[in-house]
Amino acid sequence: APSSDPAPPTPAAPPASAATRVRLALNWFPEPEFGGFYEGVLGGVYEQAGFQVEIIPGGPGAPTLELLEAGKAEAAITAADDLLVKREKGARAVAVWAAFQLTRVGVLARADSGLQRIGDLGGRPELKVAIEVGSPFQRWLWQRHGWEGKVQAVPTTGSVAAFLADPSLVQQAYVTSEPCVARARGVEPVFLRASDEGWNPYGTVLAVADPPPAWVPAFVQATARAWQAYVEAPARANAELVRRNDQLDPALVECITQAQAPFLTGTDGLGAMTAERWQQSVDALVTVGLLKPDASAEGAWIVPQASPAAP
Amino acid sequence: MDALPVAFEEVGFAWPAAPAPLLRGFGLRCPAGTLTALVGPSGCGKSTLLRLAAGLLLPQEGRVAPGASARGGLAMVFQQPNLLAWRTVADNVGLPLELRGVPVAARRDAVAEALGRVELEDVAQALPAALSGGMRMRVALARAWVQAPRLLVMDEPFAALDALTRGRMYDRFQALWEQGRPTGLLVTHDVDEAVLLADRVVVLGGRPLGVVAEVAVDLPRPRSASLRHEPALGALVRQVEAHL
Amino acid sequence: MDALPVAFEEVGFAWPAAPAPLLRGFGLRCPAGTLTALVGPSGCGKSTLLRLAAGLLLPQEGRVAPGASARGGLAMVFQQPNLLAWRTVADNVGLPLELRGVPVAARRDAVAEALGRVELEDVAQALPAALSGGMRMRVALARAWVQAPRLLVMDEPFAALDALTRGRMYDRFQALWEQGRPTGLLVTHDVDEAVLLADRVVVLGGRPLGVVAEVAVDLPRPRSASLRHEPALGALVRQVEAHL
Amino acid sequence: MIPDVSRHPRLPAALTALALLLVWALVAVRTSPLLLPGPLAVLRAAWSARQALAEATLHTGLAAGAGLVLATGLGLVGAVAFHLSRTLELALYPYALLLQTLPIVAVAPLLVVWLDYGTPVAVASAALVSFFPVLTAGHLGLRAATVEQVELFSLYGASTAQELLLLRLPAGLPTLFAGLRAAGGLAVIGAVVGEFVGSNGVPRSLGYQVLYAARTAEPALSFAAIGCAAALSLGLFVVVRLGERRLIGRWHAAGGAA
Amino acid sequence: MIPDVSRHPRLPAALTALALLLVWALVAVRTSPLLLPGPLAVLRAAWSARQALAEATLHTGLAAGAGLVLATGLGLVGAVAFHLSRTLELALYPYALLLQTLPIVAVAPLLVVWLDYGTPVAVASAALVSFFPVLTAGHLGLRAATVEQVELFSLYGASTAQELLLLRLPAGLPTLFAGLRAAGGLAVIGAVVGEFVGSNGVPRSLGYQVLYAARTAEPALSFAAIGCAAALSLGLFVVVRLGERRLIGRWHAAGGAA
Ligand SMILES: Nc1ncnc2c1ncn2[C@@H]1O[C@H](COP(=O)(O)OP(=O)(O)OP(=O)(O)O)[C@@H](O)[C@H]1O
Ligand SMILES: Nc1ncnc2c1ncn2[C@@H]1O[C@H](COP(=O)(O)OP(=O)(O)OP(=O)(O)O)[C@@H](O)[C@H]1O
Ligand SMILES: [Mg+2]
Ligand SMILES: [Mg+2]
Repeated sequence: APSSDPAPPTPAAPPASAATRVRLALNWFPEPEFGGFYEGVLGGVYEQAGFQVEIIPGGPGAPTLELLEAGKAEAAITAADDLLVKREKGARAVAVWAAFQLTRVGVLARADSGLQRIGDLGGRPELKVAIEVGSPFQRWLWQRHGWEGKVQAVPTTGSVAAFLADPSLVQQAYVTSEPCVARARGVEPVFLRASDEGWNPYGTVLAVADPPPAWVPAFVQATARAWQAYVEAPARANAELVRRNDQLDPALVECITQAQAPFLTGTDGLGAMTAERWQQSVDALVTVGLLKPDASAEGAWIVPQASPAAP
Repeated sequence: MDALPVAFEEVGFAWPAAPAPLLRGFGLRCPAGTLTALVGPSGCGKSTLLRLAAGLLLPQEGRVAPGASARGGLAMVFQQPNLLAWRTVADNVGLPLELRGVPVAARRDAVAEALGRVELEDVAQALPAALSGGMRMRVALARAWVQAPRLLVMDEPFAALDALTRGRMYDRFQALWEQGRPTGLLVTHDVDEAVLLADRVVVLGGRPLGVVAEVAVDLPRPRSASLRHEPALGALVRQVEAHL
Repeated sequence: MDALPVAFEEVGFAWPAAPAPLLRGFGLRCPAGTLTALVGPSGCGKSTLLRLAAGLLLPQEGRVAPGASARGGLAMVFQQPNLLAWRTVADNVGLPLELRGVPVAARRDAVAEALGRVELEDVAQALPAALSGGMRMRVALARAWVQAPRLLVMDEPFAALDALTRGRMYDRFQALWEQGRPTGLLVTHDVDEAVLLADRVVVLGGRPLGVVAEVAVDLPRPRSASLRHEPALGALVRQVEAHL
Repeated sequence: MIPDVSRHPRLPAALTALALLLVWALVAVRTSPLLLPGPLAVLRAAWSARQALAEATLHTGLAAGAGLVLATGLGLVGAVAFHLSRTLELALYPYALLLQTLPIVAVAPLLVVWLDYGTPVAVASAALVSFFPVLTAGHLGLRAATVEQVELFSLYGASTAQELLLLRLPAGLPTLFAGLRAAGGLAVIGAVVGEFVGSNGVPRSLGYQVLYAARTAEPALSFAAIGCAAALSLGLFVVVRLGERRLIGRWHAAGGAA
Repeated sequence: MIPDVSRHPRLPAALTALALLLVWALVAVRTSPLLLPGPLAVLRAAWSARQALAEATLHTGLAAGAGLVLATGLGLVGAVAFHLSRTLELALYPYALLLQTLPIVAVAPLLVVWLDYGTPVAVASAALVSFFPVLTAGHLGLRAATVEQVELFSLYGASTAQELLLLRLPAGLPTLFAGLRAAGGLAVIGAVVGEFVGSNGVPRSLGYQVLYAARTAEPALSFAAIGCAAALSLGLFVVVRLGERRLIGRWHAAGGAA
């Protein structure tokens, strides 16, 4: 299986004669977790690489792979587990790059709760866990820890409000979201990483049609450069995000940017995808019964090669 | 129960948005237990007078007796049959009794008797939609006659009936009338009918409405429909018609 | 346009859920341009006959002319005024013309004339709810008279009117009648009225319904309302009443 | 050889169902199965999850039915109250409208806190959504009696209760039932959306099934669950129609009589 | 000194508003401000986001209005079609009901893919939700004319179009407007829920505002946005009432005449 080091910041490829139009469908609101893509547009990285990129912001339930499928987008952001499950259902999409090395998913608890990791919840029957009941993550946790009937799951409401109001609640969360909101609202949280429990599918995967069009390698390279630039200097993209949404105040953006930094690079470095990680995700999904036992990660992801000459 | 006298005193009334008031300083008295027939041109205000007497409209000036105080002791035949479409004929007739809380069994007997009077026993279980115009009007008659009212107000009750049926209804009505002797107000366009049934015929006309003439009818009761061809009655009819 | 003859041939008709058929082998002919008055007891089936003649009901057996083929050349006065509550009096009267696509200006003139005939010019812009019962019926008359029909069907059109207004309506109706000479069917409970207006009085009765008697009226036209007291008319009236 | 519609009143609906299935299958073939699974896939999914779906349908149906009953009761009480007091009507009618405007999705978290997870939220949200159509229809229906009919009742000294029960209510039934027809479907969707938020993780509700299927990228199952919800609406609709036919069929079809 | 209601018809509603605010404030004091912010907090949030809210309200209002207009048009066309063809009615009416049953939240992704993000999804979902009440009310309204009125028209050789336009439609307006009253509020909620999914991350819609306020745990702003949605419903309701008064006020209040 191919494996790759983080894409090196190689010099820009010669710009294509006519700009290639790429509509990039995001699976959430425009927030720092997509900072690199905005930086790519604002900083001209995509333009230099010959791409005219149009970012389609999303929200809850944004059907990004479906937009890809319907030809309404050329590139889509999705999660690795989502991609794997949908590929088995016939989706013709393939992952070509991963922004976050550690999944942003985890559990939000109060700093004074004494919880160190998600597994500690097993001994705390007084706590309720607000979580997307039935989601792969929830099933994985309950199955792995044998929590069925022991730990009480309640539905999430998509807001951290209940968590703030109810000390007996811990909540499924994204590191790029709830912890910062909770802190801003005056509750000091602790974020317990899902990756520590063996649940670690790539969370923000760039997917394109399968088989990938010829422009993909150049696009991936440009993306990698854009993200590198963002990690080094997030100010410009962040300012744009704040400009676009006046509910997103600069302090919150700043907090999210800091919180997400370690998750972006992880141990493998920005943008990397490894066979071990993909296989681990497949195994987890097989364990919770979302993939057939004989499923494999083969073909779900590639490291695009521009030409035999490319690194 | 005693009959209720009817009295209009200096009554003023105007319909909303009407150019001129219909009544101004209108006066009329009907002693308890007498039957007064009201005749007058179409649209002069007869139905409005009946509504005032029954308390369904309030005068803007003056006093009307009994008005709303007669509730429960009043029966009225409207100019249209005014039946409830979702009730059978029998249930329509029984309505006034039902509203007074008369028990079912007593009601059933009274309804059967009233329907017999208007010759509609056969259609007791039919809905109003399945009746002819005259049949509907007879249901309305039965509904007004099913109880013994202290004041009986009827707005052209026999107009939709053929001469023979009408004649039989006259007889039934008079029998009923003699039993309870309520006060009666009868609007009719048929002067023969007015003279045959009433103690007094009041000719109405003009705007504002006024009493043009009053003709007392002193024929002996009971008066059969065949009396219609008697000269005494004919003379009274011509007397009334002279004022129309 | 020519008047349409009316013919019932061996007609059978029963209302749904009725215990017995209303008509069985019923026959009646009314030559074009004649006016036939139909009299008979309440509920015997007169309105049903009119509906059949106008094609609003279809016979279950036999043939009825003109039936539905008369559409557009037909005018009818229903037993109830049957006005459209959301239209002014003038717009109610103008409806038949509007449906035929008569231009607004011509319509306005015709409506004004028709309203004049029934003495309701003053309330042209009122809604039906603000009219008295007799006024509503006159609106219905004006609506039927506003056009020159080939067949004119009227179900107790004058029953809600006082004697004087009725007399004037008789005159207006006869003038109109002489102008166009349509075929006419007139249901009435007033035998005087039947004899005064019609060329022939048909007495109906029985179940199934049958023609009890026919009385030809050969009085000269035009016949004024005062003719009512003439002996010739009185004799005919008694002749009809003998069959009722 | 066109069959007579009046003899086979169910035929057109059945034919349409067939036609819709065909169109669906055709569109589905040209669309990604992720977006629009074909009828066969949905049937297969429904069959393999039949027990869960049946249970969920029952569960959601009860919630929707309870919500509808609640909404009908409250709507009628409201309509009667507004009828009896113009002041009350002026004071509250505008706010009744607001109840319907609250996006359940946004309010459900509050309901969860006040009512606890699970069925109560579903019932409340079903009732919330279907309340206003019943209120409006009831309100209008109570004014359906003619002026003369009202006069008749006041003439005979009818009490307010008698006027309501014997005149206004029966005269208003046709209008009321029009409101109930719309309210039935709304109650189902209200219950389902309430269950989105308040399902408490117990897979015994259609809301959960729809959501769960979406989470695990099982559009076929999602459609199957939606199909069950649709069947529920149809069921409520049929119940309303039966009630309608029983209560007013005889006289309302007859066109009334003055 | 009770003021006369008939002279001050707006007074009761204003007093109720005050009372509701008071109750709200009292309940809010006893609840966490995160779950139920007090009226003042909501007002403050609304004021500080006034520009975004105003823009969003306009945006959502247009979507809801467009959806309602679409639903009214289609609903009327459907009602007329069903009226003209019993076969069509039997074939399609049950399925019209299904349109209303689809949980918008579950269908919105499909709409997004078919119609593109943003306003089209909001309009479609508003129309989808408000279609059935209009259809049902129209369907019933078209049968409101009396048998004798229909006879009158057929007698005078009225064409089908004339019968519809001059008789059935005016006679059915009171019923139709009852449906429209309910449909107005539904259209707003339909638009808001459509915007939840289809907002395209552009903060110019109430759906986005409600959702994003939840996301950033700003319940006061969420309530402010819901308040704007409520105001929109009220606005649509008032528009419908004005239309009603204009079109049928004069004769319908009069109680009709045979
Ligand atoms: N829509 C209907 N459904 C069922 N039966 C009806 C219907 N209309 C009339 N009938 C019945 O048909 C018979 C004749 O009715 P029709 O209206 O023709 O009488 P009519 O001679 O006009 O009486 P009237 O002088 O009282 O108006 C009556 O017995 C009546 O009960
Ligand atoms: N609801 C109403 N609103 C406004 N005006 C009305 C109303 N009812 C009746 N009128 C008017 O009041 C006048 C009298 O009407 P009323 O019904 O009392 O006459 P009437 O004497 O009974 O006539 P008819 O013999 O034709 O029944 C008429 O000019 C009529 O236009
Ligand atoms: Mg009158
Ligand atoms: Mg008749």
